[in-house]
Amino acid sequence: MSGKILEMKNISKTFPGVKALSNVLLDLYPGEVLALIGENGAGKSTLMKILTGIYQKDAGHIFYNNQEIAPTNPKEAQELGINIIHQELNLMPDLTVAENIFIGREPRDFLNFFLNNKELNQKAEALFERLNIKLNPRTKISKLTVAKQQMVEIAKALSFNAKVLIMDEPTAALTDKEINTLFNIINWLKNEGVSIIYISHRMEELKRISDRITVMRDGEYIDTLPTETTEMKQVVSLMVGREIKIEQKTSNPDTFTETILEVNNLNNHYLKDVSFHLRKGEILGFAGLVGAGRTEVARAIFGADSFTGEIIINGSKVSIKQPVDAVNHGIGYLSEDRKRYGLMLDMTVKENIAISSLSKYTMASFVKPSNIKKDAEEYSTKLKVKTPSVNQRVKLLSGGNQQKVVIAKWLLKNSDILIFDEPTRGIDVGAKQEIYELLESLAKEGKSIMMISSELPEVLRLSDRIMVMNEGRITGELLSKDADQKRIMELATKHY
Amino acid sequence: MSVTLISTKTESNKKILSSTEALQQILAFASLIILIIFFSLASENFLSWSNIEGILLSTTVIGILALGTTFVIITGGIDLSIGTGMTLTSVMTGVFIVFLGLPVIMGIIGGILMGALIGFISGFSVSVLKIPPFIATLAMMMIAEGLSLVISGASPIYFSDVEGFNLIALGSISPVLSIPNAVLIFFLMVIIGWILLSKTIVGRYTFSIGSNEEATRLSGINVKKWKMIIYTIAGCFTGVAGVIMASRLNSAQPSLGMGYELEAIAAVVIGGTSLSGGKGSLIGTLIGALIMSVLTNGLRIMSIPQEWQTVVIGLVILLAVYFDMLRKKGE
Amino acid sequence: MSVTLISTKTESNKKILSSTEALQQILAFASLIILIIFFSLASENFLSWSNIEGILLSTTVIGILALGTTFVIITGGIDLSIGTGMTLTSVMTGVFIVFLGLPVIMGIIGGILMGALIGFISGFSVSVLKIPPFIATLAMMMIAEGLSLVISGASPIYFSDVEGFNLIALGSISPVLSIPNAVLIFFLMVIIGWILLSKTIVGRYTFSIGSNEEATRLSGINVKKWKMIIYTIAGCFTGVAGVIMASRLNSAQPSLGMGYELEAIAAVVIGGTSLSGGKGSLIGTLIGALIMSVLTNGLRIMSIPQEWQTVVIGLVILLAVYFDMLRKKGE
Amino acid sequence: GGDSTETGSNDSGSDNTQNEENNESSGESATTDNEDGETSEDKPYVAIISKGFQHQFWQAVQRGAEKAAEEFNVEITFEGPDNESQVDKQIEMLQTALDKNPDAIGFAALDSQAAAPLLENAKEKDIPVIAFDSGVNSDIPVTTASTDNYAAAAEAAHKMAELIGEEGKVALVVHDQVSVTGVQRRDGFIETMEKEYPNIEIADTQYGGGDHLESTNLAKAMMQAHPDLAGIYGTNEGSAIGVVNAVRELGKESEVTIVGFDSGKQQIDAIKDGVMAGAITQNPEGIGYETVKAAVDTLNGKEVPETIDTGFYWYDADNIDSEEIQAAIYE
Ligand SMILES: Nc1ncnc2c1ncn2[C@@H]1O[C@H](COP(=O)(O)OP(=O)(O)OP(=O)(O)O)[C@@H](O)[C@H]1O
Ligand SMILES: Nc1ncnc2c1ncn2[C@@H]1O[C@H](COP(=O)(O)OP(=O)(O)OP(=O)(O)O)[C@@H](O)[C@H]1O
Ligand SMILES: [Mg+2]
Ligand SMILES: [Mg+2]
Repeated sequence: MSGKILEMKNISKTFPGVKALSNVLLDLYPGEVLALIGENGAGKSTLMKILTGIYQKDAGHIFYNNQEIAPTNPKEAQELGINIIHQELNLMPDLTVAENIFIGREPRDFLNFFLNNKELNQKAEALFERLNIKLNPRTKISKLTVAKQQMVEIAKALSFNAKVLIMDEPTAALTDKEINTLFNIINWLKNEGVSIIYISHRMEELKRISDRITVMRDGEYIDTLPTETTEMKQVVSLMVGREIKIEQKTSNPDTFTETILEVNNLNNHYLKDVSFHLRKGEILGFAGLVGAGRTEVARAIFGADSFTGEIIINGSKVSIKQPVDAVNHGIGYLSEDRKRYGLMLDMTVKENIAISSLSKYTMASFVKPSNIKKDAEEYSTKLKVKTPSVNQRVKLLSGGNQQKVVIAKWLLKNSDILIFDEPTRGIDVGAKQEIYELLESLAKEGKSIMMISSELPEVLRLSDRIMVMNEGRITGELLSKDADQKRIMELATKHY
Repeated sequence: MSVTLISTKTESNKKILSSTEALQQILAFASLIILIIFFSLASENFLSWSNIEGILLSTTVIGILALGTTFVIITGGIDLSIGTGMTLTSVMTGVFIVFLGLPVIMGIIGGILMGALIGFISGFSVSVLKIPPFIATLAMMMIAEGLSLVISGASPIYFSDVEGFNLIALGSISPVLSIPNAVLIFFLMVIIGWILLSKTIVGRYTFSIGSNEEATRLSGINVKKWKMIIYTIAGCFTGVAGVIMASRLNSAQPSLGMGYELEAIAAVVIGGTSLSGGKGSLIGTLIGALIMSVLTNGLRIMSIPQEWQTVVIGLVILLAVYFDMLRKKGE
Repeated sequence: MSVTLISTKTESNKKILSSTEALQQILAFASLIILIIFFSLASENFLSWSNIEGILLSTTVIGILALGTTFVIITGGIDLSIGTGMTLTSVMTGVFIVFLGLPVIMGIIGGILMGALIGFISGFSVSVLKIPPFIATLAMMMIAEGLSLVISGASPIYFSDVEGFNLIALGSISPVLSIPNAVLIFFLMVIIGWILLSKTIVGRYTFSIGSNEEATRLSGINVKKWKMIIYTIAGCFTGVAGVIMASRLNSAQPSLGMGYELEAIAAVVIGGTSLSGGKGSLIGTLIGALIMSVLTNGLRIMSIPQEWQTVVIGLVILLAVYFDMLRKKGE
Repeated sequence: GGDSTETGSNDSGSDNTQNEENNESSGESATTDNEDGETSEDKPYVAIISKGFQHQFWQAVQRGAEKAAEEFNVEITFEGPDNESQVDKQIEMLQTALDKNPDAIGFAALDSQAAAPLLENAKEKDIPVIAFDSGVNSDIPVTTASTDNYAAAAEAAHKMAELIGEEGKVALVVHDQVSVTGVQRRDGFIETMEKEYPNIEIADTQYGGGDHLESTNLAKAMMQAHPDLAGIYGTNEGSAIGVVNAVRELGKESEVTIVGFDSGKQQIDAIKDGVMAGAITQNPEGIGYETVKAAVDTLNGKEVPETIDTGFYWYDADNIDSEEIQAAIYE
């Protein structure tokens, strides 16, 4: 087992109704970055949770420094030097940044019982300095944006002096700037001899950061390839079992004539005079850096947050005070955090899909479940939701499939104006492609789409027109034919 | 191909699912059966028809309260006002019928509406004023307690002169076995509640709100409105319980009711409804309420000293919920 | 560049934060002051030293219970067993001192340990058996109620023959103003609790668990262990309350205690601690408990009829929590 | 004559067998005398439903009943609800008792009207009912062994008036606002004062639920509101002790005349210490004793008088050691 720091052999795991892993292999050398990729639900997170003691394996062996280990809880793994940044944020919102990072390892005064907050904050500041992150250790997590929370997670994992560090989609909520910071950190860690398992759906990152790529599909190990000598196309086809090609959008702006949504002078605690319009059949992209205010615009239009300003739908001014008003005016909203704002996790796929459209299935307030099931099955098949049945609880689906359930909800509702906030966050390339095609076909059917994304290639790939935001204002508008990454970035950093 | 795969999976999963659910109900039911068997062996009087009737009758009030509060608990809320709220509805029934001389049926409707009003106010405090349910309904509990005394002048209102009032609960319209009406009404309320919860849009939203309130709101559901409706429905159940209580005692007793909420909530939880919302069933609540009253009755009929009765009931609640947890974990 | 942006935002945020927090405490305190001013205008006797002493003394038992339960509530739990648990601790103090003839100090320690044991069992049920706190402590409430009666033989245990026992609560070691010891002990418990909650590791984990239990667990904290510790600490507070209660009444009254838990929880929530966990303070609880007892005392001194007192207290709870919500929303 | 099987119950053969089995399984609470297992089949069984069981007063009634049970060789069970507002709980206890097919029932109704249907039921089953403590407003009970609470309270008023020189302000701490005993003990006092002592003013009436601590706090508040109170009357043990504590805590022993009700160690001590002027006692053991005795007599076909006045006594430092009083009070 020469030189390997970690070796996982024939790992299997079954959840009720789902065989999540079968005979999966994985090995890791000191100081390397191993990319672990696979479609949604391939079992990546599950494998890592087994490695870190959160789940117990059904079969197989784990060797760490040539010794067999079987961690039964996260602490044991941490003590061995194995640390993980989870796909889902795992922070205590009411505690401060420093308190979160050093939870369980607080600097203490006498009796090992009293806290030393001064030292705590100093340690955090030192850590941030070392990692070159700018964060105030005394801020409560609940006051931070998702992106900054993700940075806290990363800082926390790095504070452990781990020998093996697992990053489960660390960049899903980050923009380029922070991704760069992260990659610098990763390179620095590699030099320190730390091994990293890196999970991501962003193919372009793998080339930049990884040494080898392990591909999984449907709970099985497929292959491991050296990054340098491998074509990304090849990886993708291993992953999805077929070829996929990414195109570039070329659309004719004159095809859209009918304005369906007009937003004038939207203002609230963060937004400043946001005005734009959306036309029938158009995909309007929203680009910007973290905290640019795109989500705020979406939430305001949808009635989730309060605002002042004018919203005109189909030529008439409408009053939107709460989401139900927006939905009644034909707006659907897919939020950037599906677990918190999009899904009833304990409920079934079909119940989630139908929740917004229940009146369709109701006679004198009695619900007809058979029709719901039929339609839910139709949409989940159409979107290729990977689930044993529409009766499965959404909680048990993988991230990407959960996202598809939310999309299905609005398709079933037949909303004319669809707001997609980071629609492909945490979704694998195969599924991404499907979602792109879906958005396009929706636009073709005459739906109007407002699409927020932090991935510039995605914005460029899909948008007929692009609005760029910074600091709560719209800083520019680009037609697809004029747009490229550089021009977007210029507008995204433009100040007033 | 993948479609075929999905559909086969669907079939098998459905079976698994429904059998687990069935198992759960069977297990809850099993505890009840075990208790019944135990007590019938311990005392011959336990299974006498008149004792069974007594058990059923003693389940009615707490049972109906528990049914209503099941809705609230499934939304992730809690209702502490049901005990004294019930008292207030029975006092109001007394006011309508005895003080104002309205016809009995008007009094009953008035009492139920009073319950609805209490529920509505709780619902309003919870959804519009955003006061946490525990505290909103705790305040409502105190307000209802005080108002019952104020309105009744702190003395019972007797229905002795109101012909037939007693029969609402204790008469029997059932042709066989002379089951008291109160019991029939209880079963009727189980059915009404069950239909509401599993067949109507109210039920869907009840579960949905309990499962993820914010996501429900962002799905375009008017959560405020539906929460008020749900609390109001629970209030109607409280009202029915109040009327039955009044009829059974042939009087409105203004100082009753405190503590009933905890018994009712215990019944709901024993019945498998989760206090964190999103999960629950009225059949479970029915079984939970029966477990509570069988237990109380059985211990009494065995002449277990009263202080030990309390201890035993406490332990049984712990055990019942513990096994329920185990079961859910195994799921 | 964007980095600079972030850090400036953070700074300003910090200032806003601390001033909002200060505002919050000031506002809670303000309600108390308003009540005090109102009652002193309404009745001349309200501000007499002996009435103030009376108010403080009447705050002690509920106040200490509320302090302990603040810990539990910050973890996102609830403790319904504190009322009857307190009774059980005072009964055990009686058993130790009167029945077994142990020295007073041993009896006191024994009583507090009994409280710790009750808390530990609740904590065990909640964390190891995974029973929801509401139901685990509801069961514990019943068990403690029954056991108090069983152990005491359903009759009070008198400390009349135990010299000085009464002085634990009612004597005064304070050189000035002769503040009763019970009040001093209460303030001591506020300080101990405050240190525990804000200066020690226990406090940190209390907030952490309440803020996100799963994340705390995934951070390698032994959540089960710490929850048991936290419930046990709350139990110690219950024990202290029990001893004070026994000393003040110079007897252990086995049938008291039911309902005290709701008053204590109301005090905690009025003090701004959130029932959903993660947020709270003991100074808030102190103010909350004072609001409750000032209100009760003031209404009594104004000779408001009892039934209206209940209504008014209910309304005040609603209002207090509503304004607290508004405040938090404004944050 | 404890061996009589002629209970008047028409199907006595099988019933008695059942009773016997009951009692075997419940040995603890029944007063059994099982030296000769076979003869226990002949022992009549009297189920006693009281108004409470936790309080001293009811414990004393139970002792009296047990004494008689031993003397007349019958078996008894004794139970009652937690507090005097739980009319429906008592009804359920009565129902369960009826299902045990006892030979006789002793019953202290919280509300006679509410119990009427069950008393009819008892009559149909030919189970004789002995009312005790307060009258049952019905012609079904064969006799009533009770205290006239109204007259007793009037006596308390006379004594109070005498002690304070027939002028000044007095206040009442009442244990319950709604229950018959609470109301009679309040009204008997107030109405006597109003009718016969024009110079005495009733300054305040408050309700402490019989809770010692609560009563202490409210009596203190009362004295703050009315610093010139000449006397306070507490309507049961907990209330009276509350008043004693309050007066002690305020150091007003020499200013305020306390009149109590019922007995218990603390009242007895307070009287001996001179803090309490005196109290009314009923004869609880006598009530229990007479109830069982009347049941036995009825079963034996003896005439029993229509009412058995168990009487009440005024006791104070002068007569407390007399035999008559010692027989009526309990520690
Ligand atoms: N606790 C669980 N209970 C049941 N099934 C589960 C559970 N956790 C995961 N699964 C299932 O196991 C499979 C693997 O899920 P996993 O989260 O490991 O996928 P993933 O590769 O991380 O996907 P993604 O890229 O979407 O995060 C999925 O089908 C998922 O639905
Ligand atoms: N409730 C709030 N109170 C105060 N500030 C807020 C609130 N919500 C968001 N913000 C701030 O508003 C800014 C805009 O956030 P928003 O989420 O709209 O940005 P975004 O462009 O969608 O970026 P991303 O979602 O990628 O973080 C952020 O800086 C955030 O800190
Ligand atoms: Mg994953
Ligand atoms: Mg966003």
